[in-house]
Amino acid sequence: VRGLGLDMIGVSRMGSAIRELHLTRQRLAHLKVEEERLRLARDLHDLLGQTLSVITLKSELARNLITEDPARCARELAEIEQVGRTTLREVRKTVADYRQPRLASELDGARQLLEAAGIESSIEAFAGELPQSLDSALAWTVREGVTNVIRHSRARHCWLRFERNQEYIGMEMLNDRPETEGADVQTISQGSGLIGLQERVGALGGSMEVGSLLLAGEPHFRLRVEL
Amino acid sequence: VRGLGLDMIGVSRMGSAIRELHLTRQRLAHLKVEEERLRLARDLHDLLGQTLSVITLKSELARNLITEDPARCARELAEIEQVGRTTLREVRKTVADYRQPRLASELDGARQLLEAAGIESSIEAFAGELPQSLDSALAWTVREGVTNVIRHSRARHCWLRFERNQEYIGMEMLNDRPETEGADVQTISQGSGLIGLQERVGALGGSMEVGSLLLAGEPHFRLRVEL
Amino acid sequence: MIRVLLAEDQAMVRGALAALLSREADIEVVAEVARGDTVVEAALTSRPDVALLDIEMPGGSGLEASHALRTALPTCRIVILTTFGRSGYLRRAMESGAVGFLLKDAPASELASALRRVMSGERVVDPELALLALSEGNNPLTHR
Ligand SMILES: Nc1ncnc2c1ncn2[C@@H]1O[C@H](COP(=O)(O)OP(=O)(O)OP(=O)(O)O)[C@@H](O)[C@H]1O
Ligand SMILES: Nc1ncnc2c1ncn2[C@@H]1O[C@H](COP(=O)(O)OP(=O)(O)OP(=O)(O)O)[C@@H](O)[C@H]1O
Ligand SMILES: [Mg+2]
Ligand SMILES: [Mg+2]
Ligand SMILES: [Mg+2]
Repeated sequence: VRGLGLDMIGVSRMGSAIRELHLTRQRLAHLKVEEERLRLARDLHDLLGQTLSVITLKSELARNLITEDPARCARELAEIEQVGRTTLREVRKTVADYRQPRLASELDGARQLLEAAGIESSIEAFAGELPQSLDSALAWTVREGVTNVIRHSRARHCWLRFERNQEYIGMEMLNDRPETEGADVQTISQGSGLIGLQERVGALGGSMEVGSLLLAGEPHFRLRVEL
Repeated sequence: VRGLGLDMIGVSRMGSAIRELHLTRQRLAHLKVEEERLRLARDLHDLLGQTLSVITLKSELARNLITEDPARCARELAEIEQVGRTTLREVRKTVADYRQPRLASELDGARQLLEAAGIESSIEAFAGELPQSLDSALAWTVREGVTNVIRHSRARHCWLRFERNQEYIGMEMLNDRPETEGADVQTISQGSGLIGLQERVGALGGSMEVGSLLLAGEPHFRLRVEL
Repeated sequence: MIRVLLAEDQAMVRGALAALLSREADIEVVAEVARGDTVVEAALTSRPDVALLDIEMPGGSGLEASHALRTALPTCRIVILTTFGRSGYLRRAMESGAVGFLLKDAPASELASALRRVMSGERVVDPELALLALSEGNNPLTHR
């Protein structure tokens, strides 16, 4: 009987406490949804709002300058164009960054992308498991590396291979026909891609090496990461 | 000492139940947030993409027309300006729309919430599209109704069903074991929940009926809305 | 002269693209359509060298149009133009026979040079766009 009493009191207390809690949690959940909605709405609203207001103002201005000051009209128009393109590019980048990259799927992606671009590829599969942090650092490397190959070379072929031993995992990407020649990471880096990668790799205690080299007398571009 | 023991057992049980609950609620909140984010992100993303590509292309074109065909250049610029303005308005509207609750996601939420509260539920899905105003009025009804069930009853079961014909859409929520008995909306209303709902529903030309009733000899609580 | 067919449902985009491309000395826009299901017919009449196809259009997507066009007019090269690549688009575009996958908002000079490269037998893919349009189910704007 004593046990029963105990239970009943416990249960009944629990009952009301839990129900109260439910309510609190429910409100919180709703709040969170509202908050997120608002935050995101605000961000996008701000981005779009700013961009579109700039564009609207500038186009009105440019319209008044057509005959009066054609040179300035052209400058305003060039700026509108740039604002539009940059914003689009930022949105694309945000969406791409939001994806959690996985080495295996990035390797698949790389194969497809290079094929679509008409570049022959020899891409090794990576056998074995990696800690999440290494896996995604390598995945980022593949993503950035392949984008660069397509963007900055007229490559006919792209190679990707791994090297694994007790001390480190190495990954090397190589392509022929780079548009930049005889350069190393210090002199070529104008973009943020390789710098960002360098930071990522460095943060994990790894190293990165990048630049042009001659292979069989032909210029090639190589990106190498050790982790 | 006895009291202490009692409490401690109660508290420790409550502890794990509460942790469980937190988890459930967290997941739920997370899911809902994700979904909302996704929907909003997709809509704004598409809107942005369309608008900014029009603007980018047109500004490039207009730049080429300044001296060659100033009249057409002016037309292009007027259109850029207008697209900018219209999109800004649309963005505001889209953002405002997302501040409204949605029936489908409230029904999901209700199911999960009742389950987490240990209340069995039979909740019909609503098939078909509704005008935005009706959709959100019903969503508010679900939200308030479920909060009330958890707060003012020791319900074992909660039913929710729809009725649709040429004249109206009816939604009925029913629960057993109300803590208030034999009351109707006039006498029970101390809170602002049902009054607010009444106003919302009334504003759309609908009606609401709420109160206790006996079913198979057992007291139940029913909330019914017709729109 | 590179003869171009342009399929795009947004009239303002179509108009601007046509005007920009027509300014290039070696490019002529020979047909403009606003729906996916009118692409083949227009192509058979106008005999373009390249079809620039938007993906999302009423009356069938640019990807479907690409499939149909490949059978109806195999000599016509197909380039897909889009703003944001949804998951799976790149793969489907390539399967449908497209040799280009490009941004709608690219500068006209870039678009023109892509057309020239396509005409000389190359494939042209915008890498940033392609990244978004690659594998199925790995895009934040898609449900998993
Ligand atoms: N595979 C490659 N072949 C030839 N040159 C390359 C290659 N990868 C990089 N480069 C050169 O290195 C530079 C820096 O690359 P990085 O990725 O940092 O910037 P980006 O690609 O120009 O811009 P971002 O990555 O920020 O969009 C490039 O601009 C290019 O000149
Ligand atoms: N499902 C229900 N079961 C039993 N009683 C209910 C139920 N729903 C409402 N009631 C009774 O009706 C009263 C009024 O409900 P109402 O939602 O208007 O206010 P509230 O829930 O007390 O406070 P508020 O909603 O403003 O936070 C409640 O206090 C309760 O007595
Ligand atoms: Mg780069
Ligand atoms: Mg209430
Ligand atoms: Mg379209």
